[in-house]
Amino acid sequence: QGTGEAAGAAGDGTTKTVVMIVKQSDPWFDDMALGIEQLKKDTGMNVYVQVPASGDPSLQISIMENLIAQNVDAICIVPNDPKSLIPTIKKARDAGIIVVTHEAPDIAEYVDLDIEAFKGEEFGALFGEALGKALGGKGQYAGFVGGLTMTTHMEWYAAATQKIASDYPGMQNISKEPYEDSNSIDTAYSKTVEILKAYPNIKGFFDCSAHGVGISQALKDKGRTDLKVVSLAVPSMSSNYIKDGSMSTGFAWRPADAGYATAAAALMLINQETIGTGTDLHATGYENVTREGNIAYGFAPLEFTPENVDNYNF
Amino acid sequence: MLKRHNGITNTEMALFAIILIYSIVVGVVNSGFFNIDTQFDIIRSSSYVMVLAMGLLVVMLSGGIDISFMAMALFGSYTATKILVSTGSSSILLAFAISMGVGIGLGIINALLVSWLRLPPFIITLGTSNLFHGVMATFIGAKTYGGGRLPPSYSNFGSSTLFKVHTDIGDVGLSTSILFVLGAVLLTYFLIYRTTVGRGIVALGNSEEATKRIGYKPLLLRIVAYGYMGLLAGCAGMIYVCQVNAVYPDKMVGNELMVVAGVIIGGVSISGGKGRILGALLGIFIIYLLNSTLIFLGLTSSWNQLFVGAILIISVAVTSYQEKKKNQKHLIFNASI
Amino acid sequence: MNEEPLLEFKKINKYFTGVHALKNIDFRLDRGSVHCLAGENGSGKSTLVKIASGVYTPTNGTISLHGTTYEKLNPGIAMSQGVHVIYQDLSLFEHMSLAENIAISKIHRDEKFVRKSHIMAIAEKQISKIGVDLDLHATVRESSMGNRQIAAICRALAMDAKILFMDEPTTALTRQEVDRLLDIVVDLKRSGLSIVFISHKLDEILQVSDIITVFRDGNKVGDFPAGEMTAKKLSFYMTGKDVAYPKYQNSETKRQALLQVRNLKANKLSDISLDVNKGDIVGVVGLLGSGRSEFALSLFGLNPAKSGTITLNGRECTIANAQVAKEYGIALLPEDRSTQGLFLQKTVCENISSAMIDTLAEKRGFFDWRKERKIAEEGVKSMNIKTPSIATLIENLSGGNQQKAAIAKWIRTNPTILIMDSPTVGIDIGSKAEIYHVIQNLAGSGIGIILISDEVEEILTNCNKVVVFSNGKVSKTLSTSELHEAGIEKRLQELISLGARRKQYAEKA
Amino acid sequence: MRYEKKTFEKNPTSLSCVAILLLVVFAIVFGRAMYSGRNLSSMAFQMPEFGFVTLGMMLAFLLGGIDLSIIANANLSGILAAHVLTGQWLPFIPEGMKIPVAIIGAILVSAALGSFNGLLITRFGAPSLIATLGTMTLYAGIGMAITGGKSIVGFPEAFTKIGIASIAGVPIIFIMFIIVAFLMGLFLERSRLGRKIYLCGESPVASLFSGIHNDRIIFIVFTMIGVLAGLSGLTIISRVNSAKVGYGDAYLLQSLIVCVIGGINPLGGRGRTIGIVIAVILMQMLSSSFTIMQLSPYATKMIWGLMLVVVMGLTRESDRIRRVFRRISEKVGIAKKRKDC
Ligand SMILES: Nc1ncnc2c1ncn2[C@@H]1O[C@H](COP(=O)(O)OP(=O)(O)OP(=O)(O)O)[C@@H](O)[C@H]1O
Ligand SMILES: Nc1ncnc2c1ncn2[C@@H]1O[C@H](COP(=O)(O)OP(=O)(O)OP(=O)(O)O)[C@@H](O)[C@H]1O
Ligand SMILES: [Mg+2]
Ligand SMILES: [Mg+2]
Repeated sequence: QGTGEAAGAAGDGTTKTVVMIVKQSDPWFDDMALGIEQLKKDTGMNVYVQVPASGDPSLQISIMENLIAQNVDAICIVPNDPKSLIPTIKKARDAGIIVVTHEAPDIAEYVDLDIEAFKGEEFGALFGEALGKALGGKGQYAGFVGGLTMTTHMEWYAAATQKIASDYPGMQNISKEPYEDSNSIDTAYSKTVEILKAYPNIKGFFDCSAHGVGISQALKDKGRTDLKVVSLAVPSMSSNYIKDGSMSTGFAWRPADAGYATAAAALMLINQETIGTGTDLHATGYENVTREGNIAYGFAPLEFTPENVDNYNF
Repeated sequence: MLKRHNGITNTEMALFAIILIYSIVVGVVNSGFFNIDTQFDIIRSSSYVMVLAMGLLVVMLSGGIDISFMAMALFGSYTATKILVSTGSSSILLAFAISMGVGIGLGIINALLVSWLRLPPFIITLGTSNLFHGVMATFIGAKTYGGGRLPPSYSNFGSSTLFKVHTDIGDVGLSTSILFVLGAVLLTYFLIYRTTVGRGIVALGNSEEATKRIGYKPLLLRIVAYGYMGLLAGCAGMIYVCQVNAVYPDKMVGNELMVVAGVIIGGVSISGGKGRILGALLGIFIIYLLNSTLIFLGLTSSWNQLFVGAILIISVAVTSYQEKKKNQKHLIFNASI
Repeated sequence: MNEEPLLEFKKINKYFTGVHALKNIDFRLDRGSVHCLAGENGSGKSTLVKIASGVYTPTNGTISLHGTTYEKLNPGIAMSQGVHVIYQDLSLFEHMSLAENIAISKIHRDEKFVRKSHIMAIAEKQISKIGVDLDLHATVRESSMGNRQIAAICRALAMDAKILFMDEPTTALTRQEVDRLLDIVVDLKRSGLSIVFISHKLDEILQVSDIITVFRDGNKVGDFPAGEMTAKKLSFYMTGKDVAYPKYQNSETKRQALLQVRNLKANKLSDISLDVNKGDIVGVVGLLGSGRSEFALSLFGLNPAKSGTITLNGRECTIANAQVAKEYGIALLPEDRSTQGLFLQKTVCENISSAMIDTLAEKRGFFDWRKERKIAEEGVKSMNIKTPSIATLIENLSGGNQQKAAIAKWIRTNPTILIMDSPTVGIDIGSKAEIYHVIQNLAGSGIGIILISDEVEEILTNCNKVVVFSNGKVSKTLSTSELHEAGIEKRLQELISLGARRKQYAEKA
Repeated sequence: MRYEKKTFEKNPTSLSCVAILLLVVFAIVFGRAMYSGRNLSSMAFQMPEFGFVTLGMMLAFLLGGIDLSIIANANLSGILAAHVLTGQWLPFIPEGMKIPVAIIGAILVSAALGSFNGLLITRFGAPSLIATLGTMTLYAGIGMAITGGKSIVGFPEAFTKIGIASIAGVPIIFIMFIIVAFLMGLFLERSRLGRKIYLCGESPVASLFSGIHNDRIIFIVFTMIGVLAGLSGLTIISRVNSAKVGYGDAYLLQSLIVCVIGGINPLGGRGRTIGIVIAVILMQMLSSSFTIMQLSPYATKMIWGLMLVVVMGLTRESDRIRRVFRRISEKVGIAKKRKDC
């Protein structure tokens, strides 16, 4: 759970409303909602989550428009398509609403603050490093993202392939573009099966979406557990695969902490506290953030191992 | 001079031709396509949709349509999983039974609404699809069950095979799910060709008034047809869940129209009373074939949809044009747009 | 006659919202007889059938069947008591084979499971019983109207029918097929069945029935033994007045050609040539499937010609679609009134204006409501359409009035050529007379008319020229003088059935 | 199966009754939260992009067809316009001309995409349901191939202004929507082509036999749907300042629901534009109220489904309900009279 004690107690004593808009309903954002609830308990402020029905960016915009009309104090958002939100964010800020984003570094200049669990390229490089190590620096590999439209995934993908290209020159990416798993396990599964056929010499995969378990499952079914998989991972879905080794490494950051930190930052901004390098957002990994421009980076990557994966509950 | 029923229809011939030509093209580009495991993999990934297609075929023969099957499949498999997880049971049979039972119940709701409202079932089941999904997530649960929380029998079943062959690219196995497809095909064949009720369903799709006049009860026939759809949806939902080894509260729904497209491409009439099992299977097969051969053709993800859309339009155009020419020859004028 | 009747109605009344469809009807049906019901459109014949088959429940009165008295029946009881109905629309299943159409009721009643061999056995037994030859594998869609009719009869026989109601079974048949059907009816009667036969064609009624019950406006006029009845008397009982069909003569002295068709070839047609002069009513006869409707559709642009020429008012023209046809002044009153001719769920007004929307514009280009209403009102008046108002939905009108509205729709466009495909099918003799009157007046005013009909009498009454079709070709053209010869009726029948024989040869070969 | 078309006849009036009732309920339950100037204007900003789509769907419904490709069309033409606006395509166009070229280009492209649907339906005889299902995939696929799925950003300032500007507090795009809806209503009910659309939708066969050029009408209507999709696409990209595949996918099913609620008969030939305008407004108010109530997305989905079923049920039973009401009011009337005596 969120670790901090009361973050940013209300300056003037009135109850502030902070709304977190997540991308969609799934275990990841369910966990994030836990963080938000924790913050609500810790501060007594009106902090709650709004969940769009699907990943369609228009739904986030429409929720945001409605919230602007309701005159809330701050909106936190994990954008599906950051750029499409820019005009609405402008509108919100013109109306005096604080806007804090998470996972949207590329539109940081338009918001009050963007909170990142880490620098994208650093996180992406972890994938590359892990896969490189697992393969011993040799062989063909393929990379997946959830969707080509997902900026963060694309950033990690780029960083990972770059890392491999520079540190493990013996490895070849089989495709110029990442494969899409459409954020679904069965797509990851069937794409993997096809790749196995089209590129029989492939040695490893990495997936920037949490659906890499589909790859592991496919390899298990094909009896190809000699291949390596590195993926973003959610313990509730991936623990089995991490424990039996069909997924070599799982990476993540804790959504509850990220949600807590993002909303806590929004509360601090409402109270006109400044957030700079060294500020404590009262969540694990965000005790000592680094501020660069409008982005506050924590350092909160998680690496799951067969030993530690059961300690997490999201 | 007259076509007999057990022959093969023009539409099916056209589909075979498309599949053949396409397969040759893919095979020339990448000979890996002709490996037996490619077929096995298409069978595995399409099997739950094939099962759904059989249910949809029966509903469409009755002169209706049902686009709530994904919601029913989700509702059934989610409920079953939730019950299994909370009781600690790991019986896959129980899960199937619950899922199919729920499916039948929801299917009957569809049947009652369609009979009562007398509006196009497309719109009605669009409503119930939203309704079912909403009710499930609001009242039953909206949490995801990942592989770590599911009974191991799920993944054991999902990755079980009838037999395995070891090849240089790995083990190749024919998924057990093919038994379900075969079962659904046989059951559907039996239902629509060998039972009086089934003939009544086909008759209903031809003419409701005439069916009433020879003593059938349309409501009953609809309950059988939509209930059967629900039953197969429940079954398909479990197949999917086991193969994926995870239960999400929001997967499956949203893919309905592709299945409908497949069945219609297979020559099943949207106005009812006409359609064959083989056609429906071929239609679905084409869509899966397209979706799962892109990598063979070396296409990257961003070309995926463009490609599938283009082929889809070609097959729609070819099959519709055949029908149109036939109608023109017999001077039958199209009564729907 | 003191034998107990099979079916007896006592003091039956039936009200629909606002309509008193049957008024105190007594009716009895004896074993082994053919009982005809006659009466104008809407006089309550079909309602009586539906009460006997349990589809409608009478408002009051009793029904006895085989000696048991019922307040009301339901289709289940009626069927189990051997009451079967062949409805006007036949109630067949389009995409199913004839065999299955025949067997389905019996199988539904007796079995849970279906075997193809069983279906064939049932169907074969029935067709051999009535001694006809059918392609049992053909779907209904692929079968001719006559064969469909026979399949419907076989279906009822397969159910061990004791009482068979046939609601206008002959409307879509030509003379040959009608004769075949009437023969079957007589055979069935001999084998002990009782048959209730409804038709608007008096000659058929007189030919086949033992007893005739006449209805007028929901009242029973009386039961009459067929032997004592003549066509003239019957039509008087039905309408309350003497109905006489005026015989048409072309009074145009100059022969001004309106339409010349030469060597027309199209889908199902070949080598058609035909002339329509000013004031002509050209009759087109032939068997079902002889291509008459296809020819009509060709002229109207819905079955475009592949070769040959069509000359209208001296100008050669290509008719590629219905809109062009309309512009050239060709109008078609289609065969199927309810789906092709009318928008059943639109108002009388919208229906009448539907063929001339393009001309209904006011100065600013908007649709002209006032003009539309005026046209519709004129149409209703000139055609004598009985309707509460022009805002009534057309499906609420009687068949005859619907047909008059369909004619009004085309007359308002001032056509040069009006093609009428079976304009009096299912229409009572009163309305028929009115429609004949209209047809002849139109011809008199200079419109060329092509009249497609299965009734020789209708053709002889209205036409001054006749073309006989067979197998998609013109097999014979009869001039005005030939039509005045004695014995022409018989000769025309023969000409038509010649086609039948030729067709049989062609099919055998 | 024979569907009942007649039941839809009186829908606009009963719909307006429901609408007024809901307005009152909203006023009581949410009070200022719903009727604050801010909320009203926020709703007015959100409505047009969805409204255009729904007007398009209405046209398809009037013909007894359906168009599933509207959203994909809107996004594709938006993407093309975006390429022009950002100067990625046709860079030689002078700065001042970019906006008009983009707008006209987008409308032309969307019309072409719409008419391609028309072509499939008329030339190849494909049922609109599957023809547009195919083009939906194709158009989204073209958009995907062009953009690789990324958003296109960086439009000229003046263009984004269109999406956020208002006159006297009323958003320009909302005014545009009302104008388009008004013209559409006028077109459908007062023009000759409009009348033909109703007839063709009622019964394509009878309309063919009335010498109405069905194919031409279907083609024109689907082209018009395309234009409306284009308008929607332009509204979207100007409002969100970016263009992307998949934006507004959720509108597709919603527009079907709104058409039914707005009294457009899916079997063709029935329904009025005013019904759609009322239904679009209702839909927007409902979705605002869902946000105010913090409903989960699934609850929202459930309510939409329930509403669709209930509206269809009410329409189906409208005659019976009316009769019950009459009986009740008669009884009340009699009771009153007795009291008077
Ligand atoms: N279901 C119904 N609802 C309301 N009125 C009806 C219904 N069925 C028939 N009627 C009315 O009852 C009357 C008798 O109709 P019926 O169909 O029995 O006439 P008919 O003698 O069979 O005429 P036709 O020769 O045209 O077949 C008509 O006025 C008709 O409009
Ligand atoms: N083999 C067939 N397949 C499909 N429809 C058919 C077939 N034969 C006939 N029909 C249709 O059935 C209807 C009745 O056809 P039929 O051939 O008996 O008469 P027709 O074509 O109208 O000719 P005519 O007017 O000369 O009697 C027509 O609409 C025709 O198009
Ligand atoms: Mg009748
Ligand atoms: Mg004919």
